[in-house]
Amino acid sequence: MAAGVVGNRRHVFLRIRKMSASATLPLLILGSSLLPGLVIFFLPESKVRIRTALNLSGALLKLVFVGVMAWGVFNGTTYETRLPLIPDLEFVLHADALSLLFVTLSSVLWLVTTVYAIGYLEESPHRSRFFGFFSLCVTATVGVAMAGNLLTFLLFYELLTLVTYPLIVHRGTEVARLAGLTYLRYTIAGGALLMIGTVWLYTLCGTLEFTYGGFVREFASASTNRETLVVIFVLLTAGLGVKAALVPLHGWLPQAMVAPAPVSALLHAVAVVKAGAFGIVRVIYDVFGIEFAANLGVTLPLAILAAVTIVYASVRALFQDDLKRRLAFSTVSQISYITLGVATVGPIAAIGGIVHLVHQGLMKITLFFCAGNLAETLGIHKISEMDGVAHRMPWTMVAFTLGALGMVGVPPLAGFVSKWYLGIGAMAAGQEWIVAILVGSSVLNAAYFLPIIYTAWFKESKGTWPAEQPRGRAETRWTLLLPPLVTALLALGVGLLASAPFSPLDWAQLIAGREYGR
Amino acid sequence: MEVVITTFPWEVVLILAPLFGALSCFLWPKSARYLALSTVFVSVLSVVALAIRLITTGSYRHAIGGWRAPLGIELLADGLSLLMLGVTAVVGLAITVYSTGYFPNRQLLRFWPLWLLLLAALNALFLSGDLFNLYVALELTGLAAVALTALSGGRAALISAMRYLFATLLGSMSYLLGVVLIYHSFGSLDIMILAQRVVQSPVVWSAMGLMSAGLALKTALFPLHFWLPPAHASAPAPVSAALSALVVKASFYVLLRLWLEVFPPGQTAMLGELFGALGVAAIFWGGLQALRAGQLKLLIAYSTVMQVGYFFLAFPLAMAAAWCGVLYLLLSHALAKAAMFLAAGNIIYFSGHDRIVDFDRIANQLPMTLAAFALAGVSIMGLPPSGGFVAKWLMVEASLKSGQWWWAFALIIGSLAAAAYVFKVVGHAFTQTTVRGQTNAVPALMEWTALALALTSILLGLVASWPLAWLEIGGMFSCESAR
Amino acid sequence: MTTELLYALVGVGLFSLGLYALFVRANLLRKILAVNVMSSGVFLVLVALARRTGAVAPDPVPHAMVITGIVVAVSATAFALMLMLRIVQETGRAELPDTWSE
Amino acid sequence: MVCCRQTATRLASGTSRRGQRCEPDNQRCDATRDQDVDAQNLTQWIFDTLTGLGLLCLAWMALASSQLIKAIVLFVAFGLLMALTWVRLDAVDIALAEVAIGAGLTGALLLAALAKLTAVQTATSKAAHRSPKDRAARKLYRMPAALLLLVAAGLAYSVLSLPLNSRGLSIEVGANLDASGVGNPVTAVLLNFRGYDTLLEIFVLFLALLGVWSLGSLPPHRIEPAGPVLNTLVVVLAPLLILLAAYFLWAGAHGPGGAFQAGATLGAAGVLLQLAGWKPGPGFARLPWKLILLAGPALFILFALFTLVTGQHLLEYAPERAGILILLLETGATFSIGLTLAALFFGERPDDAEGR
Repeated sequence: MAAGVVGNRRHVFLRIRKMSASATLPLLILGSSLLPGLVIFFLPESKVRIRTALNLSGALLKLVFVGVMAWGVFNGTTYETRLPLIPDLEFVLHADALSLLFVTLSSVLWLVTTVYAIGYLEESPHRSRFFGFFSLCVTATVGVAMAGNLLTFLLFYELLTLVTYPLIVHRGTEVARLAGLTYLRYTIAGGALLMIGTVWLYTLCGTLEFTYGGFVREFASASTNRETLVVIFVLLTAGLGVKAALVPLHGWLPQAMVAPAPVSALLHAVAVVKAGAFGIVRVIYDVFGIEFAANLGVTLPLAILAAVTIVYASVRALFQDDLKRRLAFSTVSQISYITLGVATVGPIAAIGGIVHLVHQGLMKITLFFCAGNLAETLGIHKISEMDGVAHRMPWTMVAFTLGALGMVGVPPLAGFVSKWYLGIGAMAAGQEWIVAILVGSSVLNAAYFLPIIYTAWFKESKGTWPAEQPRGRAETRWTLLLPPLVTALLALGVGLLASAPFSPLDWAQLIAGREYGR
Repeated sequence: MEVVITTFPWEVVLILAPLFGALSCFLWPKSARYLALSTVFVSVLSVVALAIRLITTGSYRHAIGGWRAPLGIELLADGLSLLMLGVTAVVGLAITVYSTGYFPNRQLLRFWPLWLLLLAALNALFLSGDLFNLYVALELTGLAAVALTALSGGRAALISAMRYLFATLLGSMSYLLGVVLIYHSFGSLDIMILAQRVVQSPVVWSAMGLMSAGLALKTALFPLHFWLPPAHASAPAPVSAALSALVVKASFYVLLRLWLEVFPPGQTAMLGELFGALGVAAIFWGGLQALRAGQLKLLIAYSTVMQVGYFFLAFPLAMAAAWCGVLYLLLSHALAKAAMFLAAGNIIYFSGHDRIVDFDRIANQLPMTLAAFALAGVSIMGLPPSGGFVAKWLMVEASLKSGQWWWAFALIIGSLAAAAYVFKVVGHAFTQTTVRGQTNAVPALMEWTALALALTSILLGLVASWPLAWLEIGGMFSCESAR
Repeated sequence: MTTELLYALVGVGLFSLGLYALFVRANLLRKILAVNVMSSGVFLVLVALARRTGAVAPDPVPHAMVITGIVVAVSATAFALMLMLRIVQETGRAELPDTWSE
Repeated sequence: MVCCRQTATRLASGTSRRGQRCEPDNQRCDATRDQDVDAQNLTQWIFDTLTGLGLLCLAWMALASSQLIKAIVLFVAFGLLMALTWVRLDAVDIALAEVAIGAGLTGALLLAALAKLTAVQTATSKAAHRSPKDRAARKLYRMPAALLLLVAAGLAYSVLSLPLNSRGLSIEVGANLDASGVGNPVTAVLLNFRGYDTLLEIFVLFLALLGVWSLGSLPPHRIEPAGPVLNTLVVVLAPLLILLAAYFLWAGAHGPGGAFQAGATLGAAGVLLQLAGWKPGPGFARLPWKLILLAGPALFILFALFTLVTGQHLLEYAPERAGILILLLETGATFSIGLTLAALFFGERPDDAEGR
């Protein structure tokens, strides 16, 4: 007995010692935002310089690491970190094409958002707290992206819930508190469902490792009946659907827009919503496997649910006068493209869905940055207050327009590429109804975005703005202006250069190819 | 050196040191603080040494007075007792450090000997392999706990202490009668010997009933929990921490020992189901009351009622994964709950009250305290990465594996309720209005202690495989081969 | 029905009596008495059954246990009495309020 | 006397198991049975039944009586009857302990508490009315009463189902008695075989004192000074009790008696002194007194530490030195128990009592 104990201890140590460079890189990527975050917590408010330096250096460092990893993966290196967590279950970080896509997206956007947040939060209280949790939030996201098994995924997924909460309630108002509670109600309940599903799956399969084509097929013993697996699938997708804001689990997202603009950007584009969608992709591809899921008959209902979400949320968006609320509903609808693309069984649609993970992020973050600028500079929160704002803040509105048009799907912007692939894929998979959905939703998108653009550019300005603060010579602070421009250009770029190597589309094709065995 | 560590009877040190400390604190109150600190320090070291000895040589027994059982009393050192002793040492150290700052001087003088006696009683209890000796240890624990509860001398404290006293006395009486029946039908008090001798019989039925009822009362299993919330809410914060983290566990530990070793398996099944049902009731009731509580310490106390419910879910499952899960829960809950009470103590020390609705700006005034509370809360609601999560995982796994999904369901509901009441507190702490009433600064040491405990309870979620491996020493069950 | 069993049954009776009184009685002094009666009952069972050795002297271990028990009981009683007195001093009554929160 | 009692019991038990039990060691009893069995047996029966019923009745009356003073007196009577029962059950040591502690000191504590109770209640000028709670409660607990009957029945059944003949650990004790250093098996178990229990138990007593002292002090109150009669009585009794304590201490090694009986008697002396008006001053809480107070636990701990450092088992006696060591420990325990009980009777911490 004792010997056994000792043996166990030794093998743990060995595990830790034998970690090579390829094993440490994922940890470095985590650490590059974790450590700055932890340090920042203990910084006094006044130490602005050090904090900024920490933030930016962390973000840049992460980008470098991610670049190295991308190069490595491209050259066929596999990056994997394994640490013992629970008896027979390990903490696994693993880098494959899909995770890399998400990691790259979030670390690029994190850098941009950090710059934006630094500008946005100048001389506002509790910045150390804010940036601390901000960094942890990204750490959790990267962890979600690189999780190598469902347990690790769950771990970071829950962590993400927890560290996002302080950001949502950051303003400390009563509204913020309530929004935070709503957020927790949804996400923690979702996490519980996810956990049950995970444990159940584990008791059936005895493993949780993500594998191409899914592990359930091999490991699910013949005795386990399909109904059980369906139930598990429902549990998992429901748990993930909360963050992915699938109707009817989307309620928290519109409320959460009380948070400061950078946080909204984080929620809608970088971290939370994405984690949910990403999780659904993982579950369908690497847990169940697309074919197995398909002949379980769970993909079609999911696709339908996604379609419903798309239409419903777009309709809701139509009737919002509050800009951020409208954007929030637009997110709800847009994020479901990803689910839709994956649930439409077929390689091309899959490409559309996966690539939308990136495209939606770029476009939506642009829009939220712009909304933040309007609120910060002119105190504009409602669309009805935006008359002629483009003349006051042209650059902001240029970025906004690019993002909005992209959302509508105007070629050659990013959104168009996604929708194009989705449409073709749906045809190829013989599910024409999806095309109808796409067209419809595009019309709706146009219906709720174009009026904004029109008001901003062509309506006569009322002359006075709700609450204007002088922001120097430029239309607003550079730190606030640059990020949206950058992301807007990126959104344009990924659309124009979609077919270039290393473009998101390229990666998406790689991933879908792997999944569909080509 | 190696030899000394692996042969010296550290378990004896664990019992004698606090007893000696108590005496010296009583004799020389002037230097009581240092005596207490050094005593606790010694016991921490001996626990470490004991762990090393157990890991290298496996479990062993110490025949007191050189008289082997059944004539004499034997101390029993294995993974299970090691776990409990470890918790006691860590939490004990934290509470001791914390108390040096918390109490007004006059109370502090009375606190030390009582506190050290409590520690001694707990250590003795976790090491004892003899049913009657366990009774004496239980009485010592109970009386010390009650005396500490009444320490502040307030009206509420006295009244709840009295209730607590009757509860604990009744519990020990019922336990003792059970011991009497066991002794007179099997002619021994030693657990190991009884493990071989005990067979199903009507006497065993009533003995089991009496002992289980008495211990369940001491552990505050719903509906026998009535005494716990007032006592834990009205005691001084460090005492509440000790009560929730250690004292409640003590009686549960005895019950677990009896269950795993003495009670005949054939006879326990039905009782196990009953325990499970009561556990579920406790989870729901405790969660509900915690949600309704307006005072922080009361909330935490009801959270303990709820967690006790979790403990009893292991009995109907009765499989290795469940035992490991519940023991890991014991471990992480002890740390987390102690951290919570200490954090509450800081808040009371700071603002003179613990009304949850008036917690505005605590997040800025006492960031570390709030962090301690929140982190402990993460473990309490069983979210990763925390010891609570590992425990919950193992228990849910056990219940799904054995096809009894409803226990898992109760577990999940419980953790949702836990999340609700934890964030009820945290949410208020973030709201920003001006602080009402005058406040006095909290010593940094007190804040750090709470935070350290909370961090440990989180850390438990990352290093689970070691404690679980140590738990197997003595081979009562194996967490590795749980599946 | 042997002597041993007779007294053991009396012990059980005392235990139950004390238990009942502990529940029913509100006055703290009576509750304390009840606990003492309960313990006497337990001790009686313990010692009475120790005499089943037949001809030889009874089993001494239970005797020792009871002596230990008696001392524990008197300690608890003394403490309980003082606690009661303090409660009387605080509330003016030797009873526990129905709800602790008052 | 003793031998008679033993034969008597033997018959009492013997006949009741007619046929089922005729081991060699009882040949003699079975032989002598037939003549006067029934007569003796009958008296035994009457005696036992009466005692048992008496115990139950006294207990019930004590718990049911409307006045507290009556309840306490009845409880003391109950204690005395218990003592008689212990003798009947061949447990003379326990009988002594019961008389001294169970009946004597507990009674004294209760009476003192009652006196203080009234004093305190008048001092804290809050209305000290007896609430109708008892009656209400009794109604409330009809159901538990029925349930309790069930419990009692179950317990009775399981007791009856016990084997009629069991040696317990008597054989082991007998076999090792010579090595224990004392002749009285009970003392041997208490101080040697299960000395660890005793160690902890002495700390329970110490803990009780700490608890009582940590409860702070009561408002000023005074128990009526004892009359001249009592005073003279005390003058005579106190030294006697102290002598008696010494005797018990010495006798415990071989016959009935021992540290607890001795300590209790010492405590009784202390109680008497206090009744006679003597009050422990604040110095009572200072070091010298504390040292006596802790003599028992301290000696035990020191001995335990000694065995620890000399690498023996905890509390292990070398057989040749066992007797004297046990006597030493018992002496310490006697002082501690006596002083502690006296202090418990006094109540609050002496310097607190002065302080107010």
